[in-house]
Amino acid sequence: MEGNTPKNTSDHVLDVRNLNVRIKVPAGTLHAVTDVDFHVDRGETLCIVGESGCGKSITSLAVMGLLPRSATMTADKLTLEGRDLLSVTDRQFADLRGDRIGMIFQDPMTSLNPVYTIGNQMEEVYIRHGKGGRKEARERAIYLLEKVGITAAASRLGQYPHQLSGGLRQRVMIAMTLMCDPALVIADEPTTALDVTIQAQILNLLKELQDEFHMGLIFITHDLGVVARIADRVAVMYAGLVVETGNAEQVFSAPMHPYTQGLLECIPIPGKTVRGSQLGSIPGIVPALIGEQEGCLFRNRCSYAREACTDGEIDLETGGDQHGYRCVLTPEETVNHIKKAPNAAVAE
Amino acid sequence: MGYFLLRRLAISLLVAITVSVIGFSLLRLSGNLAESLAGEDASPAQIAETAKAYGLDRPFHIQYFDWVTKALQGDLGQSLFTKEPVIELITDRIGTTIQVACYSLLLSLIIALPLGVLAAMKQNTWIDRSALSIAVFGQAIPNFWFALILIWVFGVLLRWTPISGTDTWRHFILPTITLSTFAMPQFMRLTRTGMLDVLESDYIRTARAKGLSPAVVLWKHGLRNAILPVVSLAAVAFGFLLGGSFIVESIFALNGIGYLALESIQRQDFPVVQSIVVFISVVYIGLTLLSDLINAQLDPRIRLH
Amino acid sequence: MTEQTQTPTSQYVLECRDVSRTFMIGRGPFTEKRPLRAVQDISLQVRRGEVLAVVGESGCGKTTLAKMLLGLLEPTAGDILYEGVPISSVDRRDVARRIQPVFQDPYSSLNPRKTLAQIISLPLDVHKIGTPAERKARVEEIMELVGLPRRLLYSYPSQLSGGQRQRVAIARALAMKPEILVCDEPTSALDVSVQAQILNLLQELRDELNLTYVFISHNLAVVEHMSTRVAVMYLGRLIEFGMADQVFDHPRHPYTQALLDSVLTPEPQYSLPNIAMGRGFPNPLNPPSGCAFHPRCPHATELCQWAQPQPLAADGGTVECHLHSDPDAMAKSPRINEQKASAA
Amino acid sequence: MAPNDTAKATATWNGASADDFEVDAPSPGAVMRRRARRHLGLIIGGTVVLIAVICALFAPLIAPFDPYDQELTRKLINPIWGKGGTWTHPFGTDALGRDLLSRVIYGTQISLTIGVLAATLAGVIGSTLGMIGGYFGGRVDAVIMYLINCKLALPPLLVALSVVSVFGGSIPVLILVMAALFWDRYAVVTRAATQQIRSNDFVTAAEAVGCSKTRIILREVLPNILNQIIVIASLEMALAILVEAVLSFFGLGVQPPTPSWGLLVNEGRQYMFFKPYLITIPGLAIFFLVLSINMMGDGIRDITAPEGRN
Repeated sequence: MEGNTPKNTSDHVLDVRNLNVRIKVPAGTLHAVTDVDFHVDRGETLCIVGESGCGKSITSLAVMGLLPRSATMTADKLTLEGRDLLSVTDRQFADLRGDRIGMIFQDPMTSLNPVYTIGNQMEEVYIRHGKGGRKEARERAIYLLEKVGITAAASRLGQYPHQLSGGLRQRVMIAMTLMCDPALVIADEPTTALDVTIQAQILNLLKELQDEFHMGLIFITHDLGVVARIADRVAVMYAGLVVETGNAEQVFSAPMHPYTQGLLECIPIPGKTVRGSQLGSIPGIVPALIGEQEGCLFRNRCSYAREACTDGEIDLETGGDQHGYRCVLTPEETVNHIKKAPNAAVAE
Repeated sequence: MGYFLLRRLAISLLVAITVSVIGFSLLRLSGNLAESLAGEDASPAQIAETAKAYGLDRPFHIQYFDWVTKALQGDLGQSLFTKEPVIELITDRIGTTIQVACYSLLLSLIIALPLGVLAAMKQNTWIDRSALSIAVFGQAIPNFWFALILIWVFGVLLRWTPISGTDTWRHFILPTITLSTFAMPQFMRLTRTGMLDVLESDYIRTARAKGLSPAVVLWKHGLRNAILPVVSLAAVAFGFLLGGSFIVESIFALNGIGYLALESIQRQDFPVVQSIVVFISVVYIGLTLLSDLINAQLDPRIRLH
Repeated sequence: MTEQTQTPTSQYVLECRDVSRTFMIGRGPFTEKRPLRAVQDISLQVRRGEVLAVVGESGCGKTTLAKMLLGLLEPTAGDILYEGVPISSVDRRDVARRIQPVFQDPYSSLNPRKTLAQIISLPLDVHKIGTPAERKARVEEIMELVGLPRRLLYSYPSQLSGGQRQRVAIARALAMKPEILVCDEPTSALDVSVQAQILNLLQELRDELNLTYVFISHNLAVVEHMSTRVAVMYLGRLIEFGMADQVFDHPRHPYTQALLDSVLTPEPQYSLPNIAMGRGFPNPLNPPSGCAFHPRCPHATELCQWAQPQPLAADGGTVECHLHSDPDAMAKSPRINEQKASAA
Repeated sequence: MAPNDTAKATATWNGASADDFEVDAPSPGAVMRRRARRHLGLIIGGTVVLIAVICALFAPLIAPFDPYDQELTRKLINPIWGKGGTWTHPFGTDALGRDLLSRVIYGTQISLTIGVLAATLAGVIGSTLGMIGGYFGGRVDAVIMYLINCKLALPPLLVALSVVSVFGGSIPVLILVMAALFWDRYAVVTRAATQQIRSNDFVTAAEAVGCSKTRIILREVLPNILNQIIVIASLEMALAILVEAVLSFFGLGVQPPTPSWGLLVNEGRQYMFFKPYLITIPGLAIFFLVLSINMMGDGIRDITAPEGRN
């Protein structure tokens, strides 16, 4: 089943063009995700970063075909290994989930079913996708548990989730996702619920596994520190839109969108930020995304806002270097602003 | 598990003792028991004699221990009215009561579980709304009145079913339906809310992300978790069905312990009443114990504590 | 309000002397209860106007310590002193006037059935401070102080954003003009941009009101930015304590080192740190022998397996590690975690 | 907050500044009113309950006849939709010639009195126990759980029947018996709710401020579980009305000639095969009142539920 997928013109594992998600809520229609484009290649890590409510998790659920019933999704293109996900039936989509595309969730404490053993839950996905019988499933599970660094893997199979610590459960989740050797793994804040020392271990593990299994990885997080360390490419989301995209170097070292700049100024960097100094901050709050939106959605919080920001759509300008941002400012203007900005927090 | 069992048993025993004290006190509520035993026209001397004969002149706790000791040996005293041993009265009739209670429990579950699951899956659709409406209506119907209406419609107007007695299975149809209107709505609502909670949980999302079919997600990952509270309720409901059986038994003339209890209450036959009350309580306690054990078996988090 | 003038009864505004708290964990009369040593022998000192950061992983006893500092839990051993006076000898309500909490979750820390005015004036109502009019004036004053517009006075928490709620929580804590705020992860439930707003606000308030903070956090970057003193906890013990510059620039305990290494800053030129540490946080009910950190420590030796290191005073702080108490003995004692370290 | 330059610069374009917060979310009260206006069950249930309350309060003004007046010459007249029905007696008359409509109207007094008082009294008992158990936990909670378990083990209807048969079926006795037998659900729910509320930081904050435990329970916990208590109260009220009907039907509740609905069904029972309206009308009265109270309770639960579901 895998391997036979027709090679498309693009070798992107996942290709998303113009993804829109609308959710019906009591107050109206929530524009959760608007005009989102991205793609992931094998062996590549794309980080989608943004604050709560920016649409990053909804984006991932849309790609997984797991949106809530109240949500509707439209896209110009949504392909997984060249296969069009917009035209598949629910049944066919389910065949792909867990097989070609896997997902790791934020809270390892609640993401495993408490009443079934680890082994049962790991083997189930293998058998479901017709990879083999119970025996092979068991062998594969043991192999992967060892891969994710769990000792005495065979005996762990008989344990229940509540008998494991959070870090171990997240390792189990990762192993379970890899049971069918997927081409793409989506990790939604997989380390947020874990302690910092465990976080580094899990991130290292994900990178190692990605190298070994050569899968595409979409990593969703709010933590810019994590993004900087693991991303090949970054998409910064704000209010349902990708406002800036590029490789990690471009986005972190030369951020072009005022929102990205603002976010980076908010974070104290040991050794760079003067201790006890005032941090940069973004005033105001995220707008409610109910109903049609006009103009730049960041303008209410932006220190460079001008009349041009108030109407029409602002496109994601992508230069030849793949560094794109959704802002009316020209690159020159932005660079000038950065120079002029009162950057007290950052010591030279 | 051993510890869990031990603790659970200890609590059950404590509750059983308390309930038996309350049940025993019920008998003494009636004022002077010796007076009613001796008969209406008894003289004070006769009453005192009766009190002595029945041991009623002893302190309350002595009488209680005496009663418990005898009860544990199967001697629940004798009926004031028929003079038969209470234990025989109960054992003769318990079968009918348990039969009706089991049928009703079964009928309730057969209707409520699928309906509850369906309602949760199709939340806010017409299926969900009608399921909820059935529950609301069922809860509001006065049982005794519903029984009369059933008799009138199906027994008298349509002549489909017999309206009293226990001779054939058809005699149990109306009593079972009547009693089910009590338990069914509760099961339905509990299954529905349990299922709704479970369907929103992270592990269901994980199961769907694994590509499992909707049926596996629902029946394997959903129901097992949603069923936990229903098991507990089943035990509680069975206890209530036993305790509420007098309504249908008296209306449909089923010769069960409920009818016996009602008659005994009306005749002020307190040895019988207290025995039945304590009997039902003890059955209830045993059932909740059982349901906790089943739950512990279904839920490894409890099992391993 | 009694404005506490500098009464130098003690050079420290807050001090812990060998504070321990043990919980007995058991499930009833039939099992033996087991002690959970949530906090063990903690000694630390804070001067007025300082920010004491308490860091460590979840389950290390940070929150238990905070509850004891607030007077909500009694230590099973040791003393907590407030300006040299033991808290145990002070009335509960006087403690409340001097030290107030700010919590992590701005959603659970505000009563959803009350208006902001009611929430912020609760301390004043309970302590019967001022007339109703004075209380209202005070509430408005504090709201302005923490950057909440006056028109929110009769709003409910559900109408506010996370950052606004955290401002309300800070306002409530400040209502009685306490000297110390215990901030338990005050920004970890907030978005980055809001976190910066709240941290800035806390800094401003500290300067303006000469407040002392006990700042509990797992975010080392934030801690490094905010603190003047740092206490690093591991499994209930204070394994390193000292001035922020000292601890951050020259961490001495291997655990502190690991914590600092695990901070991920938005600097793409660096890659992921390799934390050579065993992966399990031990079960607090069944702590490892000797130094509790030894199963995860890359430098652990046989000595660490059986000997509990004692706090060693140096550079105005303390450290609990055999590496520093007896480097020679450590060098002689065989290393035990080398395999584990290379495997991780 | 200290105003900063960038915020000022921004203000010219969009009127926003650092301390300019939008509050467009409606208050909890407004949310509740908005939901209530759209909740059909609540509206219908509430209306019927309101009508019942009016009937109970103004029974002498509304009822066309004295409910106790016997007129043997006018016995067993069919209701208006039956053969020989007249507008004088829209619901017909009973075997003693009493006007059924008047008896049903007066019956609301009994049902509502017993329902409201029994549910309230049971609510006070149960909620107090539940909140104390949930708040203090430990041994106190163990004792309260034990009380709840003992209560649950007793078959409530049989015990009620026994007690009423001893003390006689007066309305005060019925109320007290039901209050003593139906507090368990309040206790179970408030206990669980209190445990959940207690884990919230605002309770810890109140403790840290120096609030007394009583104040915390009454001022911090109670307002947050009041809606749940009200919902249970509606269920218990409906239950009390049903139980009163059962007891009266078996002749052990309210005594004749008081026009209790259960008693009306009992009295009509011997004529039910040829005068079915004698049992259908009072039975439907019980059914509709109980149904409406339950619908109202469900409605209150829905409109006070936190955001999310529905």
